[in-house]
Amino acid sequence: MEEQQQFEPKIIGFTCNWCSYRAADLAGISRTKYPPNVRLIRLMCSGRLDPTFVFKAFSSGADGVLISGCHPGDCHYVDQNYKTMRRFALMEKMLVQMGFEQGRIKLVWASAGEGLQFAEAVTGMVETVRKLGPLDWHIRGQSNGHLTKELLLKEDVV
Amino acid sequence: MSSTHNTSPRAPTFMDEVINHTPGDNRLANCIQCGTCGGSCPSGADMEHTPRALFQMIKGGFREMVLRSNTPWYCVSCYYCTSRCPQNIHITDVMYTLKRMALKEGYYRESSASEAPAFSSTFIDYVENYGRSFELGLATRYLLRYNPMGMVQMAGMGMGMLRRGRMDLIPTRIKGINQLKAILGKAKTLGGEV
Amino acid sequence: MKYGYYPGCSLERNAAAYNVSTMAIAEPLGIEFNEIDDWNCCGATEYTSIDLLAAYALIARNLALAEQLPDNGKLVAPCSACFLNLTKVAHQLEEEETLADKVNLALAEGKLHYTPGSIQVYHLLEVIFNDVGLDNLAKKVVKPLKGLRIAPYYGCMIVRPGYQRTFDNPEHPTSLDSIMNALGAFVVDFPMKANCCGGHMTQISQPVALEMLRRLLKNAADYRADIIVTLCPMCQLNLDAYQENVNAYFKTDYHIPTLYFTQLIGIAMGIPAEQLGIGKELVDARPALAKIGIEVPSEESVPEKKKHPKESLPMPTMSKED
Amino acid sequence: MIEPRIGVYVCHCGTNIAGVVDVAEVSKWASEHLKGRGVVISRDYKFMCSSLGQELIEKDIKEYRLNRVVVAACSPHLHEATFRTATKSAGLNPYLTEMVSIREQDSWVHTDKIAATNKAKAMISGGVERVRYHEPLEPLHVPIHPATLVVGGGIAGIQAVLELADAGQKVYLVEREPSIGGHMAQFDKTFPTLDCSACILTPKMVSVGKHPNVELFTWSEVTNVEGYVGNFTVNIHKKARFVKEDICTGCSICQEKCPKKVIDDVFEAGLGYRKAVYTPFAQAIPNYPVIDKENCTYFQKGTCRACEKLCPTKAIDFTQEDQDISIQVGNIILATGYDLFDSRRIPQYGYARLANVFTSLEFERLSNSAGPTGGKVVLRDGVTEPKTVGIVHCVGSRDKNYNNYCSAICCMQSLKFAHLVEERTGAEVYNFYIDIRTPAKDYDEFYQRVLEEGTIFIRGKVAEVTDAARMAGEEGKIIIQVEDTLMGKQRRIPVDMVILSAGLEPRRDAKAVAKLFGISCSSAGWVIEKHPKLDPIATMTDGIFIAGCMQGPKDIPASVAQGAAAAARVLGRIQQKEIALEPIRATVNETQCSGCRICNNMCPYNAILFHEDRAVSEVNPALCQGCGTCIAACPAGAISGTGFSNEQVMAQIEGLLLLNLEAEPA
Repeated sequence: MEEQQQFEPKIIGFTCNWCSYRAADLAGISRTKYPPNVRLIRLMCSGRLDPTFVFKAFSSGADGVLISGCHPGDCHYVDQNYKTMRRFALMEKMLVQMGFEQGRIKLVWASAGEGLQFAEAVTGMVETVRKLGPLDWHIRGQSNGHLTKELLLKEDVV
Repeated sequence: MSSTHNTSPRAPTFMDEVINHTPGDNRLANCIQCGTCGGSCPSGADMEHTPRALFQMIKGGFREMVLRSNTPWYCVSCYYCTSRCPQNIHITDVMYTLKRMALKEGYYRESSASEAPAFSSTFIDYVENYGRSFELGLATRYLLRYNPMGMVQMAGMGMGMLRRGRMDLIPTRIKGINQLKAILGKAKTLGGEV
Repeated sequence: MKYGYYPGCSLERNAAAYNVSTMAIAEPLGIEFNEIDDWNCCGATEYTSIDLLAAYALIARNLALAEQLPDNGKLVAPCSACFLNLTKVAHQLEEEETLADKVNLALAEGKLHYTPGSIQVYHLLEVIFNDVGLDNLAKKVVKPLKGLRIAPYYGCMIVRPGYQRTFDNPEHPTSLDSIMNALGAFVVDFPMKANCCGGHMTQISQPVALEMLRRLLKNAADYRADIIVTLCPMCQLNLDAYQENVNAYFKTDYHIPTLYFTQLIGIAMGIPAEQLGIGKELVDARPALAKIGIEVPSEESVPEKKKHPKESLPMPTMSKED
Repeated sequence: MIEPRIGVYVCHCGTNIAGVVDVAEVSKWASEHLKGRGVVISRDYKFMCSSLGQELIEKDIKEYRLNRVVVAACSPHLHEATFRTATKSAGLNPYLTEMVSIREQDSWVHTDKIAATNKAKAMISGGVERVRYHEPLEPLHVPIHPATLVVGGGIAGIQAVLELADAGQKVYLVEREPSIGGHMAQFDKTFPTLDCSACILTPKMVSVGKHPNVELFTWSEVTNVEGYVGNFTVNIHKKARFVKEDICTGCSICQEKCPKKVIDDVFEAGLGYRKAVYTPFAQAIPNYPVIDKENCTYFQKGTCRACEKLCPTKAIDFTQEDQDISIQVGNIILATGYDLFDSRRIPQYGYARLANVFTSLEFERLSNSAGPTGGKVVLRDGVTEPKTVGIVHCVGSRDKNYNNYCSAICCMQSLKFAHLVEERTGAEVYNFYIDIRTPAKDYDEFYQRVLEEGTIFIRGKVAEVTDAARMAGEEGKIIIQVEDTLMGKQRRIPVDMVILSAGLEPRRDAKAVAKLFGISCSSAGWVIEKHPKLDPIATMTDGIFIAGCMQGPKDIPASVAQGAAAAARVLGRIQQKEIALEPIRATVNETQCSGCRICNNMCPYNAILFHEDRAVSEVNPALCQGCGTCIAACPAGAISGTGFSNEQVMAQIEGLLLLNLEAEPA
């Protein structure tokens, strides 16, 4: 239990250049605090998010992936974030089928004015993933991607 | 307490104390001294200090001055201040807190509203022993005990109420009075911090 | 429409009229009340001033009992003070885990438990205005209150501060106004409709309390109200029982009867006065009620609308509210 | 890939970064642990963006033959340009620079120094991995169309228009109302100089009206915007005026004869009347009227036509129809202004319930010599002069129940009102304030003047305004109840007239307008600037600029300054004739393209065309905006995007998660 609390998840976040990255900037400018577990990658548009980026992140040791973009309707590139929305739904479904828990991947809309909301979303996600514990991709590998109790209970996992 | 106040490392101030004894995010620290509360208060004209002034004293740590003030006792819980406060400070709840503190520390005796707590305790005596109150019998008992002159003034009204069957002399007692006593007994041991 | 029902101490005796009239109109309006068994006092404004957790536990006992009722978590209180205490505690227990835990610790001593968020508390006014609705109410009117000038008095606590919900404007409520309109009465634009009656101030400082009552009575008199209609036992008690003291103290001569809105609804629905507890008020309401049906001269009924001189500037209207 | 030689530069930003992140440790760590990844040199420096900091980078590039640069400092949105220039002047392609935002995303948002330092290391590691895949790029140059669109004909817009037009450039001005002039045209006097608003505004309006370089569209709105910086295509919807603009002489006979009188909620703020055919005010530009269809008897009932019959030049034309006009512009300046806070939302202040409670805008009209009372300050009855007047500050401002912000102009406006009331009626004037804010040239001096004129100041936010008299002297008056916070006493001040200094709010449709032009606004609705201090008139969308109150509450001098500043920025653009754009574009590798056409309808700009003959898709770089959605969608991975290639992102992921190291940093 204690170890669970000490666990610091690694989360990779993808932001678009126009809204969500600037939301992160604003969070900084207004000194809004959030946990340091998230490391951001800037794309021009959340529509640029290639699903393989997400799998790459997980397979490289991320415990969670955050995807954020402009609010639907506010996309800098007309309506590309709607495509993100659809892709996200697919990815989430797929990951769950692969044995990932809900909440390891999260979609957040943040306008350039929503630094606070962005920070809150990050804080919320870190807490969720912290509760879920480490992803331990390699262990999942052994069990064909499906996480079993036995595996979780193994010393070397937690 | 969602107030960021008590997370600070320094020794708790009088204001921290007030905040920590008040439920909800009372936002007391955010007061900008605009006086909306003092202006809105229906009994504000009779208060020794307006709520606003009281908040500044709290920030300044003037414990005795605050807890001796009649202000909290003159609060009629109309919530005008609370709903109008531009900083969304839960003023009415803070007033309750100050009453509790004043009682605990005995300062209320010096306040010009020193009878108010007596009224409150008469009231809760009934609640704790019967599970119900009956404000008129209560009023009479209270007046007889603390303000016989008042009783004389009230006599006419009292008769009227009696005649119309609107006044009890003994309150009804609830069935679960022992259960209630147990609950209240336990509650009192749990301390004031919320 | 089924609800849990919390009458509160006042309605047992001094405000019995409120209770009987509520019961009298409930059935015809299709409301079914299910009284909490062995409920206890809400502590009014007194208990919180002495011991917070005890006060909250006292109230929570009622919530816990109400939770056991089969009324999908809807609890109705006719008394504004009870309503406020119940809704406030229900709200704060939902908002603050630690507080809820402590309160449940206390409740456990009495083999009780309250699940935060399980009870929504409503004031009777809210039920009649929202759930019954003006149209249904109007349909039931057989004796329109034509000719009565009514000052709708909300007092505080019902519209402020709105813990679980705000169902009417805290500064300028209108629900009671429209209910009275639906009954056919003439509603005066009572500026002090949401001001405070002084609550327990009568017990703490008579001069302060009587001054607060005087303001209300004066304002009602200035607007030539025949009746002040209330929805709280405390307001009724203060305005009715202390009116003589106000007159004595300020050398004034007010005789404005104060009735519960349920009593007027009952009258409009043709229910006999005695079944509505009319006559229990100290300031006799019968002379005023006798006016019902008397045609009021039109310029009388709209004194606010004076003919403007032609130079006068347009007057904005409230309607544009967004 | 040629052997990368990377320089890493960690900025202290004074204490902004160094206060939380151990910069020395980070730089040391980079040189040790990322040596294997091509890091040749790693330094930390107090201010990397300073000229010395930049020289440091240039020197290293030459000395250590660096071919990649990573700068760990602030957000790329602030200084990417700076460091690219530095790289360029050292003879290296500017696009071989990568910025890592360890200020906005690290030191400013975290408190745990160790965690923040470790995060900085990870972020730099990500930047290093990414920069390895950067390729030299050339910026795209797009021509700037010399014409400019200004939206909103208030003082800010007018200023911008005149700056541009006088400089010899073509300007289109679009105004929603029948005339330009905006709020300023409604005022009588302007603070602190008290010069007559009309006297200083109308000359500017006139020159806009007759300027050869200005094309004016009033009674019109922008309904569509396409394209990008340098070349926007804008659709203007011009509502039918039902008046032939070329024939009308503006003699205003139609207005005199029109039988239909309507309350004027816009220009007269509801305090006066206009006709169904009207020009909002005498000096309106353009000075030919409009017929307001909703109120015109002919349009509603099919009879009347009085204006048509009586027009000496036969300029009335009921058959006129709305038009849509399409224009080409290179840049757009938005100056759509503000709306007044609706005082009805504070019922305890009595507006719209108590006749003699007025809003600030109503009082502006009341005191205006061209207003409904000819400048006579009187009560709602139109005749009685007030003997006492109470002015309430902060109505709807600085109040969590309404708007958190300070509306900036109300204090000075209220002082102006106090002066005008005193001057016109000699009445006793009270100002009820929380704080008096007079922070500009000659503002506090004006406060002094009003004090000397005898206005009474009571420090306290007004609790309520009521007609419920309580004691002698209150009968028939409006009572202002307030705590005099300096006395600590509750007071009731009976007055004849109350003026509510209502706050400024974003236009009700601010969010829709922002969306139309592809810019963003705060949750309140004020447009977000490119930088709050260093670039208040630009937006995040290149080619779209802002001026005046749409960016936030401000007074006339500030609005004028912003209008001029925005114009200057645009002029600079026009003079360069072209603008360099980020060369971020997608390209299809034809040999890999399977011709599945999935990408074709991914593109919102129809930049992807399909060659039937070769059965391959191709991206038109002129149309492509570089969002990269097609790249993500291509099943064959045949599309690649400059600046954000799969290699770059994948590498950055590995770097961020420190897969590139043997061991985690200590």
